[in-house]
Amino acid sequence: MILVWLILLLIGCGFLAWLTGRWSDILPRVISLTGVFIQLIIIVSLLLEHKQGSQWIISYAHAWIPFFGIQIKVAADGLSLLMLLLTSFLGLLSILVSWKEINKKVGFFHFNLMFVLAGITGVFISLDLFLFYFSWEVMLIPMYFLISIWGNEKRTYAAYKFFLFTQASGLLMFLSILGLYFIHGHNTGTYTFDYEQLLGTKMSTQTAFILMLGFVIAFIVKLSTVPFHSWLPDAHTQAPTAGSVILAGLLLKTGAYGLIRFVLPLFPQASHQFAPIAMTLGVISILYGAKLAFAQTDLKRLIAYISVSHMGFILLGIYAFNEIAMQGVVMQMIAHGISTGALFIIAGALHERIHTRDMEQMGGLWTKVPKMGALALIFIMGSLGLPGLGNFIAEILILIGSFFADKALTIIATLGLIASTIYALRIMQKVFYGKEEKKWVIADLGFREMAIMLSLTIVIIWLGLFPNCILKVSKSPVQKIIESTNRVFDVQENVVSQRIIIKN
Amino acid sequence: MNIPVNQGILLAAILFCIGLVGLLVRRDIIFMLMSVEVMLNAAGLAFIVAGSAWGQADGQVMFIFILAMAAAEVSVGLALIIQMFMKFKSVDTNMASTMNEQKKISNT
Amino acid sequence: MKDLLWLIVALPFAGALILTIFGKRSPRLVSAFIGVGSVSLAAIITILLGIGFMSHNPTGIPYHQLLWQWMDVDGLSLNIAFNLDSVSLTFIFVITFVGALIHLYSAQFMWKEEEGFARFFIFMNLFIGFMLILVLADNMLLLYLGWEGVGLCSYLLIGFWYKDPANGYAARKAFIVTRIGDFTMAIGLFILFTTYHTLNIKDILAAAPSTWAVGSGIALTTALLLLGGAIGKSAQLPLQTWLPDAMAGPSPVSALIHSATMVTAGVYLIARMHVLFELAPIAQHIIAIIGAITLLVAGMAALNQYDIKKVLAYSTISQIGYMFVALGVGAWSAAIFHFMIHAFFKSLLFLGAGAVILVMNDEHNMFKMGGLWKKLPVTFWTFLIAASSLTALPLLTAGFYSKDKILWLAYSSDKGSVWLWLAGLAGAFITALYTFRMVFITFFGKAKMEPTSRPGIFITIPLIILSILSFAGGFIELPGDMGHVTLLSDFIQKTMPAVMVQQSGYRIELIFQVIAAIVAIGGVWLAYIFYFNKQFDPAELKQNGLQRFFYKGWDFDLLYDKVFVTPMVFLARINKNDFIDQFYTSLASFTRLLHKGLSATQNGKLRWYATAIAIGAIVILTIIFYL
Amino acid sequence: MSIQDIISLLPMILLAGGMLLTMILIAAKRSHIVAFISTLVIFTISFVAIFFIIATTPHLIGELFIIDRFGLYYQGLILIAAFVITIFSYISLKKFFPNKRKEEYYLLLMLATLGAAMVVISTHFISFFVSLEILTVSLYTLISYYREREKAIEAGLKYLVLAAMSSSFLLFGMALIYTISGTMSFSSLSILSSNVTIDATIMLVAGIVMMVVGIGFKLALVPFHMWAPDVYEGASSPVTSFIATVSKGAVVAVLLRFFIMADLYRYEKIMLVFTIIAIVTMLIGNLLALMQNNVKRILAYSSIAHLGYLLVAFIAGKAMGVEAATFYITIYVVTILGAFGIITLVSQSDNEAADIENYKSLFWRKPLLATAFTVFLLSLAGIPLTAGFMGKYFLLAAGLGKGEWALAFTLVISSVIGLYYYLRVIVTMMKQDEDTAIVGTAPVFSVIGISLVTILGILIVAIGVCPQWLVNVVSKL
Repeated sequence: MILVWLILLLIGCGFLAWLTGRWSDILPRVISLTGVFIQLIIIVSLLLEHKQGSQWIISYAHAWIPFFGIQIKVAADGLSLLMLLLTSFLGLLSILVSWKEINKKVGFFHFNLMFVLAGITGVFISLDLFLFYFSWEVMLIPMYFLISIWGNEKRTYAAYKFFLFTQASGLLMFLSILGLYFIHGHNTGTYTFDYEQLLGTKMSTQTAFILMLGFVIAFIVKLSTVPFHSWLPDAHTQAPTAGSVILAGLLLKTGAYGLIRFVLPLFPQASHQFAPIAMTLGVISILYGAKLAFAQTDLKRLIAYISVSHMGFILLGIYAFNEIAMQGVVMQMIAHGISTGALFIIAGALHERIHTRDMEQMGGLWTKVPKMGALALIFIMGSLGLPGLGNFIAEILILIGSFFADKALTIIATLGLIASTIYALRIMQKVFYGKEEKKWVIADLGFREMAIMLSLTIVIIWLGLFPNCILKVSKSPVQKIIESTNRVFDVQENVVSQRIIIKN
Repeated sequence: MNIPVNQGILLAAILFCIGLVGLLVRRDIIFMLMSVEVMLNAAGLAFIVAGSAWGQADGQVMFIFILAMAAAEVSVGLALIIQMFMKFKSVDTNMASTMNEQKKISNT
Repeated sequence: MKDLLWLIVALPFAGALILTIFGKRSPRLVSAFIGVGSVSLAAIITILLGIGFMSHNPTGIPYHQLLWQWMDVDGLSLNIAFNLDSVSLTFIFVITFVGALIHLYSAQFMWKEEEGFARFFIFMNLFIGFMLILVLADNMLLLYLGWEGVGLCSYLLIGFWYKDPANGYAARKAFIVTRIGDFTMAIGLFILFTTYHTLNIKDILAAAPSTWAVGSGIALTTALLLLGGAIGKSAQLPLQTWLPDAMAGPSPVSALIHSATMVTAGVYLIARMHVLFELAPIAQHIIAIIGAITLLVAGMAALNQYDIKKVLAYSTISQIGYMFVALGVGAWSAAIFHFMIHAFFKSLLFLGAGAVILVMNDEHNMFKMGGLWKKLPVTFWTFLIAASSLTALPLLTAGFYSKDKILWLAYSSDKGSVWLWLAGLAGAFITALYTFRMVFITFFGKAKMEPTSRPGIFITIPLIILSILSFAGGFIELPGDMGHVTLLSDFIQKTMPAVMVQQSGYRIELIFQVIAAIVAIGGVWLAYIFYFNKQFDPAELKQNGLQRFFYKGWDFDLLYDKVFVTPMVFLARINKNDFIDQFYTSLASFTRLLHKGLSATQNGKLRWYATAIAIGAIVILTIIFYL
Repeated sequence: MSIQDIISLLPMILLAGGMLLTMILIAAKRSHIVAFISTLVIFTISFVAIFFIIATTPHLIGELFIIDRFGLYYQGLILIAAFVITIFSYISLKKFFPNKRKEEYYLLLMLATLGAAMVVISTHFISFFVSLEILTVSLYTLISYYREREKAIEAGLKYLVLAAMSSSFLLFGMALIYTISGTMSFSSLSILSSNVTIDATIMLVAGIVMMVVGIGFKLALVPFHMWAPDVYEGASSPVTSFIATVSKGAVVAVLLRFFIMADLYRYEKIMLVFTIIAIVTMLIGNLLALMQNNVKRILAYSSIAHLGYLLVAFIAGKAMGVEAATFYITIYVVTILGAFGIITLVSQSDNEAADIENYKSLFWRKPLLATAFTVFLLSLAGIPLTAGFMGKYFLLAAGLGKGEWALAFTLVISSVIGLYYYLRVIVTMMKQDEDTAIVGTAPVFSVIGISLVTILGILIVAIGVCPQWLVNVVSKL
């Protein structure tokens, strides 16, 4: 029940913010800030009392549309709790970030923000596929508004692109969900969207593969895997800072989460068939994203392509089907959320000050804004996978894990380390090093921004030095998913199962 | 004397087609209305034939209703034609085509 | 005492942290005090620790200290833990001690940096910390952490004067080129883990001989992959191009990072994983060959430089080449010995050069200096000592003993060969030549410009200390025929196997030493003929094509630029807004086209509408009848 | 004709009687408000009457009519729609219509409603035809009621000629069927076909197809859709919404009844025809609307597309199709009523706020209206939290339950295309510039209208969040 309250809390705060927005600009901010903060506290407390190994910590089910066997079934395990933690943390930051940036229609802005967060929370906890799809779609509209109202110059176009891409792919997934629903219904006679009942539905290989494709497309579009990535640069570039943070930090992760939580357990065999393609796509995204990132001159666009590259790692890791890689994926989801979020915040701060994202016009800013420079440096190093920061743990785990699965692809993927160095250092060079192109007169980070950035810094370093805190939590869910994916498979083909068993 | 059903239906069909063609070829609204009347009556004829073939009254009943409906339609139609003539100063239907997609296509 | 090991690593980081927080506000004096103090404290602890280590366990059992568990995922369980044995002890001694001296030096050298002063010490401290982690790490991943960390610091310090884009470029180049090496090294780690299911160095080394046959392909592959990393860091062929550019950084940085410590990390890595390399003899030969070629190539390049620091940079490359030769022939202790001595005299050379450059207000070109020997006596004499040590002038200098050991073993060890020895010998000759070319041009001849000031006390003290070391440092290890002192090699051999000497015998060894000595002195003499008190007008120094080729470091940059950089930039440019996006845009415009086409049917004509209905009806009827 | 028959026809009788009463009232004294009130009252009464006769369902009246829950549900829907439309008509008339001759409008409205209400319970060609014509003929006049506007006249003429044409198709089809079967009641059609010859079957099918042409015209299915945009644009918003909701709803109902009672699902060819029509309709409807700038035309095209969606459920047939179609048409009616209501409210000149520009920055001028409109548009686009999503889900479920993957797929693709133009309207409302003049409507009606629209919006969201109750109602028909 507590989980349902989380969502209701956010929605409630959203409406409240909208209403109060009519009278004051401060009230909505305060309200939504408190709302998310409460959520954060609840989640942290849940994390603390959550014992390892226990599967579903809190599970709540209630009939919604019995006629179709649709129910409101929510539950959380370590994985979802971590995701929720990330959600509330980034949510908090995004509210703080937009404290000064958003001045018009503040109420409505926070209404949308809250709704996005609510939708994401729903995605992370729903165990009923209908409910899952419902929340999956619910995030889109408010996100669309965030981009198209408070975005930058080309916001309308970007918003369309974002919406059409995600909606089209989402509907395909919906078809797959319905297909699964009916197949299960025909087999067993009970028509239900319940995740746990749909697990292990018997169906022919072809059908399984096609249905899985429906899911996978929706998820890898969200994950912005090449060749479905082209919505992302526009959306990220045009969105307001808070929007970019949430897009990069959370929305992309819903795709990864969907793959882990739904695709692998629901279609183990099909996933194994799909693995080579998926891993190849992942590798392509890593390198292609890096290459495009290198080519950009628009700072936010560059960061966006960095996300494409990093999401490639996630895809690679998920389809390696072993615990190391999967743990790496979990780390990557969190670390990327933090580091890219931070980069976007910095880009936003710069944009606020000098009103351009064009890196050609920046340069030599270190003298002007040393604090910003130093913090930027940390997160740039994070995104090029410097050891000691969270991203390194993630990437190394993913690479080691996938090395068991596919040596050649992993080696190519490792080239990403070099590529990332090239584009990441380019930011440093263009923005903070070199001669000053223009004589900007700008202030360094203020107290609020420093607070945000420092919290992020601490988190990313903490992730780098004490990753075990995270890994411990996500251990049991990951193990469960992995072995449920591989168990089914071992009986079918031994050859491939050899490939995925690590210790022999 | 009785007419084989098929021929009666055939006749009705021919009438129907004549009406249809008339409707399609004429631009004059009045003639168009007349052609529609022809089509309606073709249907009516078909009903009559079928009714007599089955030896039921339903055919004729239907025909009467058709007549009534046609009458109503014509009355409204003529009223409209008058209005049209006042507005467009013509009974040519092509004159009355102010609403169309030309020039409405946005370039966004 | 041992339990303070973590403190050695923690101190520099602590200093860096404090400086990060308070550095901006606090005056330079405080920053300097924190920076120098933290590192010196670390150095003192190291020395105490070292004494303890040597006295209390004669067998040299490595000391292991576990701080906390880093990660533990399905067999991949790693700790943040340090491992102290004789090798790492030698290294951390050099790192902290030389590091402390250089910090002291920098305190005065960087004084004129208003805003960057604190920043400089932050980076330097970070560097020391990471370097210590690298050396002390007990597992490969932690080593990798330090490895990357020092790379970062080198990047930051090369680009310390970030306002000049050229420096930024040099910094990027250094980072990226070394990163290429790290890439192969990472793959090496993957293979190691997939084979041994651990990354703990000790376990790997223990398990390796039983798992892999000598000369087996997988062993060779792994060894070569690790070697790639070493090459990148130690600026050996073909990845040496970054080091000369790295001279863009301040001189203390060049002294600490690009001569004494970081660039020798590759040497450390190979020495550390020696078991793997012994399993792959081919790899070892390759190391030796790479070293030999590198030392020649770099020597020739050094011979044609104007920039005093560039000369030193190339000389560093070639000296590390010597170390690689030593590693290649399995003379581990010799390599480490040379590393240590080299650390002393090369950092001294850099510091001296730095002092000269400082007082000649940032003039790098030797040919614009001259006649400085009586103007800057201290600098001159210390520089001279270092130079002669680099030249390996016989009997007195430390360089002689370390280099001679390598030369001798290059020939005499079981993996050695006469060719390696010849290469080394030629290298020694070139070394002597370019070293004294530098000395003569810089300090003798007619003075072309006046030093603006005298180097201060904090600059001279480190110079003197280092000169003593690079003079006397050699006596801890004397060849068999003269005294046969083997303090260091005994100490090292507590952790590492001794070198297999194939043909020994003092007579042969003596002959070799004499030859080496003659060569060195010959080099100096030649330099004397060519460069002593000659008039050089920096304006019209013309070089023939070959010299130009050497001057440009054998045009490696050009090659790489043509082969790698240009194509990549081109690719990036042509596909800036990527073609995949075009596909979706065309899809959209196609739909628009459909819309336009369909809209044409809505022409408002009643007749057309009626026709449409009729046609529709007819079509449907045909479907019914003929389908 | 038994007393029971009378009782079960009560709603219709009330409507007819009430209409006469109103006529007399008007004859006695021309007063807009009075006519308006009486209309409302009559609709309310006959709506209430429905609940009295639910108990006695199903009740057959000869072969002509059947009063069953299904029919009554649709009658209720129609009456509610008519009720709402009446209110909006009042506002619109008040705003734009010259002071004379407002009252007859309500008579025509009631007549059309009566026709629609009869259509949904008719089970015989004759009753079907007659009631349909009652509906249609009164629609001609309603469309061109604002006769000062030449667009209205043009629309009226177009609708008249084409409707007449289509009804002649309908009739001829009926005639053919009658010729073969010798019966005109739906139910008895289901019995034959075993004993008829092949070419007779062909003729029968041809007849059915010609009827489909007539019905397809009323539902504006491609290729019989072309009248829709012009008529929607020409007629005043309330009338347009009447066409879009009441007449279409009624025809959908009778279509379902006809195909199920006469069990025409057994003719694969006809189902094939419907499949093709459905696919084409979904795609073309949405494509036509893609870059349209006239909101009323957008809604016209979108209604074309939506009827296409609805066909998916219709084709699915007995299984879940009827429920799905009913559920969907209900939601569609509510949404369209709201949308046109808003157009009425926003309009300020007598050629209505059709151009998309009139909605620029509406969101900052009239947040409530704009929000409601956004809700309706999103519901049309089928986005979660709105009823439209549940409706679309129901359709897909029905279609896939029958294994109609092609249709489902087309539905998905076309609704993605459709998304674009709904979003365009929304974006226009979100535009920032405040320069557009503030819209002012007469306070009282605007209050009524706005509250009405708000209620509809809330209803949409309510169904979108917890549709169970509606599902229950529909599934018990």
